[in-house]
Amino acid sequence: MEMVIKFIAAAVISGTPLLYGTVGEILNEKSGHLNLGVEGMMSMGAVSGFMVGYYSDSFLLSLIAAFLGGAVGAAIYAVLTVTFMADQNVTGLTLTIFGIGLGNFLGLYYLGLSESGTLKLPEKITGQMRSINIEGLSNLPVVGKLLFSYNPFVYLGIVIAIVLWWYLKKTKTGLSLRAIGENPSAADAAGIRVTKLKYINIILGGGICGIGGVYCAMIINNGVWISNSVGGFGWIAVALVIFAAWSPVRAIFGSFVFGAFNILRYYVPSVGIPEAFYDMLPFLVTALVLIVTSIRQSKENSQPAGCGINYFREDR
Amino acid sequence: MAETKSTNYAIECRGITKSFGSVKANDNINLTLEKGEILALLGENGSGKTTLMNMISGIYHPDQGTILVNGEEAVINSPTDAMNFGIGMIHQHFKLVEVFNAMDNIVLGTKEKRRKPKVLKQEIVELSRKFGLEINPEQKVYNMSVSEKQTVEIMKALYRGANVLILDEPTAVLTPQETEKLFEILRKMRDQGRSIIIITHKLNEVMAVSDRVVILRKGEYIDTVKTSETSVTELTELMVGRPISLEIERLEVDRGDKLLEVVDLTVYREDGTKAIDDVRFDIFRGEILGVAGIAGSGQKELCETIAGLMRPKKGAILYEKENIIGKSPKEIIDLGIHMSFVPEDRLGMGLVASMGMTDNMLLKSYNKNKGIFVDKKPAKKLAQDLIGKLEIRTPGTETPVRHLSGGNVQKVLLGREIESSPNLLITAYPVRGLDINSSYVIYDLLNEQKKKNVAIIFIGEDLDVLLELSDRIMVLCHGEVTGIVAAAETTKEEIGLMMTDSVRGEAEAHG
Amino acid sequence: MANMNNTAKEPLIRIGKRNELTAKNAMFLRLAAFGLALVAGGVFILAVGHNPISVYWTIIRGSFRSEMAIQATIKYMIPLLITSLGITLAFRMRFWNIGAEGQVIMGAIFASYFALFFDGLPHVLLIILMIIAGIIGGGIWGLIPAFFKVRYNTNETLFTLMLNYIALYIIVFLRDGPWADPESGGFPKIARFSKNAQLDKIFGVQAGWIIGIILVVLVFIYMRYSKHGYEINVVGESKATARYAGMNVRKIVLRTMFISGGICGITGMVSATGSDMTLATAVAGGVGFTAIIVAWLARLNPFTILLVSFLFSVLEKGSTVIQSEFGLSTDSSEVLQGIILFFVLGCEFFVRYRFIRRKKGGTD
Amino acid sequence: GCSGSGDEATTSGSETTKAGGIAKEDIKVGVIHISDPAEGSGYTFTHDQGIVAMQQNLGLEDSQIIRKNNISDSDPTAIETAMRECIEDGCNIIFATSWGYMDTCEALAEEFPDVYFAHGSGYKSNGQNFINYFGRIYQARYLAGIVAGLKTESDKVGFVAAMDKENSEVTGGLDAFAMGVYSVNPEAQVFVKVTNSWYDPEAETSAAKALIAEGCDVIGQHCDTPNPQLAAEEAGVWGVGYNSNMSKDAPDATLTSVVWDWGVYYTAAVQSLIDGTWDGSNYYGGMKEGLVGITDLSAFCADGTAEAVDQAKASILDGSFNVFDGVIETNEGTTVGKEGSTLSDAEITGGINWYFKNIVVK
Ligand SMILES: Nc1ncnc2c1ncn2[C@@H]1O[C@H](COP(=O)(O)OP(=O)(O)OP(=O)(O)O)[C@@H](O)[C@H]1O
Ligand SMILES: Nc1ncnc2c1ncn2[C@@H]1O[C@H](COP(=O)(O)OP(=O)(O)OP(=O)(O)O)[C@@H](O)[C@H]1O
Ligand SMILES: [Mg+2]
Ligand SMILES: [Mg+2]
Repeated sequence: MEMVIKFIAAAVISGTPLLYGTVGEILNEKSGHLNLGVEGMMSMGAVSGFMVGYYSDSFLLSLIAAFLGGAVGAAIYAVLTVTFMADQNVTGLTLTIFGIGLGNFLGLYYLGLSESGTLKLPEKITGQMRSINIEGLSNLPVVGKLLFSYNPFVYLGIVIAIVLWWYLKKTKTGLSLRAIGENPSAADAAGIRVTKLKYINIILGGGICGIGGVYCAMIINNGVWISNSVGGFGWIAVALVIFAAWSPVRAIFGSFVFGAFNILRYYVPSVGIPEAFYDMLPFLVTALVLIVTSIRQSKENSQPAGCGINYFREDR
Repeated sequence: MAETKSTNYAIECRGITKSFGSVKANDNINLTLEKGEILALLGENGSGKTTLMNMISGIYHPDQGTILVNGEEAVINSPTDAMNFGIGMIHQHFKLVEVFNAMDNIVLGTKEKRRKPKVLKQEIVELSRKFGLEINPEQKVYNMSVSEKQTVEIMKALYRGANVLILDEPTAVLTPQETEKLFEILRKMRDQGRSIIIITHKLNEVMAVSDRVVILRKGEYIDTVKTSETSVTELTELMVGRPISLEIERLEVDRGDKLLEVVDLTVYREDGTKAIDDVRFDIFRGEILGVAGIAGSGQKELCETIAGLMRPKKGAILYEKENIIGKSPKEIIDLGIHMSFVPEDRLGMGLVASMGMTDNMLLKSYNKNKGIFVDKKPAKKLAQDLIGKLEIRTPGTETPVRHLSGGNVQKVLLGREIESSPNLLITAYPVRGLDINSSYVIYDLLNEQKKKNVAIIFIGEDLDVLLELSDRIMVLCHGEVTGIVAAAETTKEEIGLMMTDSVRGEAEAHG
Repeated sequence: MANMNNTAKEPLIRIGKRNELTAKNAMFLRLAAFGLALVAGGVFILAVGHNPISVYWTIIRGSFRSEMAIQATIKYMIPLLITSLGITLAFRMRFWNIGAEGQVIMGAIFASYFALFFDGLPHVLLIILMIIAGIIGGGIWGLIPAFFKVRYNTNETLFTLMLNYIALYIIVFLRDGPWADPESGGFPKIARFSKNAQLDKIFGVQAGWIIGIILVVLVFIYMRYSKHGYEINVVGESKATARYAGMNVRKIVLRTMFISGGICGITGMVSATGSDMTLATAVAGGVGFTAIIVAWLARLNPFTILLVSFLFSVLEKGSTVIQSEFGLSTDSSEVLQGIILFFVLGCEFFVRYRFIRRKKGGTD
Repeated sequence: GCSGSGDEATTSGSETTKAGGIAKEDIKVGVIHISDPAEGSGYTFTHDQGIVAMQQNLGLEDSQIIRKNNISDSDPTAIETAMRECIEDGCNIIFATSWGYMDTCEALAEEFPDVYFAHGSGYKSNGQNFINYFGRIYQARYLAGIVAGLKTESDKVGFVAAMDKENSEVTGGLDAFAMGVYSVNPEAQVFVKVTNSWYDPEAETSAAKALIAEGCDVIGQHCDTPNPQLAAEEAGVWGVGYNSNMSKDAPDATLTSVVWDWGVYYTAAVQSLIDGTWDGSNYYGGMKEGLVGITDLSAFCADGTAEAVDQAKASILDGSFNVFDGVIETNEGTTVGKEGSTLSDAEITGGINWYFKNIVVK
C-alpha cells in the first residue's frame, strides 16, 4: 500500500513535464497549428531557465526565462507558419532540431565557462523547488503524500491546465480560439483577429512548454545541467495531446498516467516483460486511442479541423 | 447613427480596383447602395461580384479606390471593421464552425461579454422571431441542412446589428419555397430601413426581390438600373454585352428503347439514415428525365448508386436488362454510364483543381490504353477541341482548372463527359452558380446529346428550367418518388407541392 | 458609427498575392534565401567566436578533402535520398507520412533477419532477399496507417508518428532479447553481419548510392508518366474526384503507402547492411524526419531531392570536421542547420505572396 | 588473454613490434567520445581528463589531439565516419572509449594496418594494431561497498545499474560492491534497478527514487549521470558516485566516488608508440597502477570507514585479496569459484552473469 502511494507520487513527479508540454501543444493545436517542435521548445526553455537561474539565484527569474525560452521558439514557429505560411510539419521538425541543438550547445558553452565542469543550481533555487511541506497537511497519512507532497511545478502545472481549460471552455477569447482552430476563415469573417490570437496562443503554448523543459533540468535532473535533459518528453507530449483528446484537464490525468508508464518498470516486480515494452507503452496506448477515437468518428474531442493548414484570407 | 450626414447612401464605392496576381478582378468599380433598398448585383461568372463584396466586408483590401459608409470614407481592414460599420456578409460558402452550435456561431467574435447560455438563447430566439426566422440555437452546425445554416448566417449578421446585409448567391442551394421565405425576410429587413445587396444569377429572382440592379462585366462596372424600369432581356444584354435568346427549346426526339430501369431501390447513408426509399423509375434513349426535389432528398445518393459508388440495401438497377448492382464504378463507366455531378464547391468532384485541362480529360480514360504509362496525346487533343467547341476561356490546356471561372470549369466537366460518348448521362446541377449565358451553352449541349439518342438524367434546382428542358420530371421527397409527370402537362406549382412534405402526406393518405 | 471612420487605419504592411514567379525567378529567390541564411548562420558562428568564412570553408573542405571524405559524404546522402523519395510518394497523395523513421527501421529489421539467420545463402541471392525483405518490412509499416486511414479516417500524421516509436522499441526488444549478440557479454547489441550479408561497395561506397540513383529515375517516371502516378495525384487532390473517376481509392492509398514505406524500407536495408553492418537502434537516426524536410524543400521533385540531400550530407559531413577542428560542439551544426532551414522555409512565402506597404499619403 | 598488469602491458617488448618509435612531433592522437567532454561528470569527462593528463605528461601540442565528440555508439555509420576522419587527419593512434566502437575498430584496423586502435571496455583485439584496454574497476567498487555497508542504517543499499545481469562489466562491479557491503555488514541487502541504458538522465533519477522509496539509504551506481547522487541528496540519503568525483554535484550525499584515472593508461600507450615498444597486447590495469580508485571519503562517512577501507585496499594492493576469491554464493543459492583460487580475468571481464547473495532484484 505504501509502495502504491509512493508509486503514484513518483508518477506525478515524472509526468509533470509532460503536462506542461501537452498543455502547450494543446494551445498550439487549438490555434490550428500542429507544432512538432515541442521537444525543441522544451529544450530552449530548459537551457534559458536553467542558466538564468544559475546566474541570478532567483527561482522566479528562472521560471520567467524558461517561459521566454520556449516562447522564443514558438515565436519563430509562429512567424514562419502564421505570417510566412510555411509548412507546419517541416517548420516544427526544424524547430525541434534547432531547439535541441541550441539547448545542448548553450549548455556546453556554459559548462565550458564553469570551473568545476559542473553546473549546479544554487541552493537558493533548489530549496524553492523542493517538495512542499505544509504543516499538518503534508504529513497526513495517504492524503498528505498523495496531495501535498510535490514540488511547486506540479501545482503550477495543474493550475495552468485548469485555467486553460476554463479559458478555452468558458471565455469568449477561448471560444474565438477554438473557432480559429476549427475554421479560421469562419473566425475571420466573424471578426476575430485570427493572426493576433494565433500568435498569442502559439507563443503562450511555447512558453508553457518551456517551463516543462526547465522542469526536466531542475527536477528530473535535480538541478544539474545535463545535455539532452528533455530527453524525448516533448515527443511523448505530442502523443499525449491525442490521449487527452485536446482537453487540458484530461491532460492532467493523462500526463500522470504516462508518468506512471515511465517509471512503472522500477516499481513492478520484474516478471520478464521486456524493458522495451515499457518504453513503447505510451506510444502504443496513444496509437490505440487514435484508432478508437477515429472509429467513433466524433467530431468533437478530436483534432481541430483546421489543424495543419495555414490560413490566408485571400486563398480560396 | 444619429448624426449621419445628409447622404442617402449606406455604401458608396468609388473606383475600386483589385488584382489577384495577374488577374484584375475589379477594375475601377463604382457602386451605390441606398438606405432601405435591395440592390441586386449581376454579372457573369468571374465578373468580380464576390471580390467587390469581399472588399466591402473587409475580407480583401482594395488595391485602389475608396469605400464610403454613410457618406464618410471608411477604411475596412477586417471583418471586424466591417461589422463596426454595420456591414454583414453572408458568404457563398458558409463561414460557420461545424462543431459549434448555432448560438456560439452567432456570438462568435462579437465584442460584448460572454453571457449565460440561457440568457443568450432567449435573446437569439427573440431576435429570430422579429424577422420570422426559424432557428434552434442549440443545434450543432454539422447537423444542419443548408437552409438552416443560412439562417444561422443571417442571424449572425442581424445579431451584430448589421444595417447592410450582403448575400452572395444565397439562393443557389435553396428550394423555391425556401427562396421565397428568404425573400420575405429580406423585404422585412428592407422595410425596417436596412440595406441589402444580393448576388444571384437567377434573373427572375432579381426581378422579384430587388429595387435596383448593378451590372458588372469582366471586372468592370457597366450600369445601374431600376428594377421596375427594366426587363430580363435588357439585364441579360447588359450582362453579356450582346442580346441573347432566353428560350430553352424542348427538342422532340423519338424516344428509343428503355435503357435503364430502377426497381425498388433502397439506399442507406453511412450514418444509417435512409437516403432512397423504394424508388422505381425508368428512362429511355433520347429522353431527358428531370429530377426535382429539395436539396438532400436523395439526389446525390441516387446518382452515386447508379454510378456504383454506393451499395443499395435493396432493389435492382437494370441497364439494358442487366443488373449493374455490384459492378465497380469502373465497370459501370465502361458500360457507357457517365455522370457529371457539380457539388456545392464546384471543384470537389469530377475535376482535379490543380491539374490542367489535359490531365483532367484523362480522368476517366487514363486506363484505356495498354501498359503502365499514361498516354497524354489524345487527352491534349481533346482538351484543345473542347476549348474551341465550347468556347472555354483558359490561357492554355495546362493551366490548372482552379484558375478558370466557374462557368468554364463546368464546361470542362460536362464537355469531357459528353466527349466520352455516353449512353446514359447523369448530370446533377450542371448550371449551379453559372450565369445565364453559360447556362444556355450547357442546355444546348444536353439537347445535342439527346439528339444523339443519349438518355439523360438531369438533376436540377430551377423548376422553370426543368419544365422547359425535360421530357418527364420525377419528383423526389425524402428519398421517395412522389410522382413522375410529363413536363409538358404539369406546372411549377404542382411540382413544388410534390417536393414538400405536405403532399407526400396526402399522397400516402391517397395511396 | 461615424466615429469609427478615422480610427481604423490601413495597416502598415499587409500581405497580398503576387503574380506567380517563373521557375527561374523562384529558383533565384531560393538561392538568395540560402545566401541570407548563410549570412545569418555566419552571425551565429561569429557570436560563438569563430570566423564564419573559415568555418564554412572547413565544412566544404571536410566533405571533399579526400576520396575517403567524399565517400563518407555520399554515404551520408544515401539514406536521406532514398527516404525522401519514399516520402515523396506519400506526400504527393497528401498522405502526411511522418512515419518514414519507423518504416526505415522496419525495413532494417526485416532485412536483418535474413542477414543474421540466412547468411549462408549465396551472396547475390541473399542481397536480393534482403532488399525484398526491407521493402516488405517498410511497406507493412506504411500499410498500417494507410489501412486505418482508409477504414476509419485515422489521422495519419499522428498515427505514423506513434509508429516510429513502436518500431524503435521493437529493435530495442530484439537487441535486448531474441537477437542479442551472444558474444557481447551482456552489452546490448546485435551481432555484426557476416561479410556475406554485407552490401557490396561500388567505388568505395556501399552500393546504396546506385540504388538511390536508380530510384530517383524510377520514382520520377512513376510519378510523372505512369498510371499509378496519375492516380496518386488525383487522390491527393480530391478523393471524391478519384472515386467519381472510377478509381479504387482505398486500393490506391494502400498501394501507394506500401510503396512509400517500402522505399523507406530499402533505406533500412541499405543502412543496416551497407553502412552499419548490424542492426542498430540508430539505423534510422532521425533520417525519417530530415527526409521530410528534404522532400519538402525539393518540392517533391526526385531530381531536386538528389541535389538537396547531397547538400544536407555535405553539411552533415562537414560539421563533424568543424567539431574536431574548431572545437565547436556537434550541436552547433544543428543550430546552423536550423537557422538555414528557417530562412529557406520563410522564403517560400515570397514565391507566392508579397508584402504591400501602406501607400504614402494613403487613405487617411 | 589479458596480460596481468599495466607494467607488463607497456614495457615488455615483443617481436610483433615495429622497429623504432614514432617521433613525438609526429604523434597524432584521435579520441572518439560518446558524449561531450565538457559535461563534467560522466564517462566521457573522465576519459578526456585522461587524455589531457597524457598530453601534459608527454608534452604534446593541442593540434596533436583530435577529438570526436558525441559519437553515438549505437550508430555504426557515425562511428566509422569519425574514425576515418581521424585517419584523414593523420592520427597514428585512436582511442575508442566506448564499448560499441569495437566492431568498427576491428574492421578499420584491418583496413589501416599502420594505425593503432585502442578500444576501451570490449573484448576483441588482433594482437597487432587493435588492442583492448580496461581496468579492474571492481577493486574500487569493493571499497565503495565497504563505505556503503558501514553507512547504511536501514540495511538497504540501492544500486542503479545501467545494464542487467548478463552484462559482466556492470554485474561484476555490482557484485564487488555488494561483497564490500557484505564484508562489513552481512545484514544489509543491495537492491538493484536496471535502466537499460548507459546514459539516461530521467531513468537514472527514476530508478534512484524508486530505490529510495523502498527504503534504501545509500545509492550506488553504474551509469553516467550524477542523477542518482542528486536524487539521494534531495531525499536526504547518501550515495556512492561513479566515473568522476560526484561530490561536486551532490556534496551532501556522496560518500565517495568510484573513479578512473585513464591518464595512467593513455600516457603509457602513447609513450610506447614513441618508444617503439607497442606490443599489441591488451591492457587491464587496476588499483596498483592507479587506474582505478575511490575518491577521498567525505566527512559524513560512518565512523571507522577509513580504517576498513584502508585495510581492504592494502590487501588488494599486496595481492593477498582479489575480491573474487574462493567460493562465492549467488543470490540464487548456487555457487561460483573454487576454494583457494580466484576468478580469472577472462571470467571477470566476460563471464559474470550472477548476482552476489545479498543482492535483491525486485
Ligand atoms: N482569392 C483569389 N485568388 C485568385 N484569384 C481570384 C480570387 N478570387 C477571385 N479571383 C479571380 O477574380 C475574378 C473575379 O472573381 P469573383 O469570385 O469575384 O467573381 P464572381 O463575379 O463572384 O463570379 P461567380 O459568379 O462565379 O461567383 C475571377 O477571375 C477569379 O478567378
Ligand atoms: N560506464 C560505462 N562503462 C562502459 N561503457 C560505457 C559506459 N558508459 C557508456 N559506455 C558505452 O556507451 C554505450 C552506450 O551509450 P548510451 O547508453 O549513451 O547509448 P544510447 O544511445 O543512449 O542507447 P539507448 O538508446 O539504448 O539508451 C555502451 O555500449 C558503452 O560502450
Ligand atoms: Mg462569386
Ligand atoms: Mg539512452
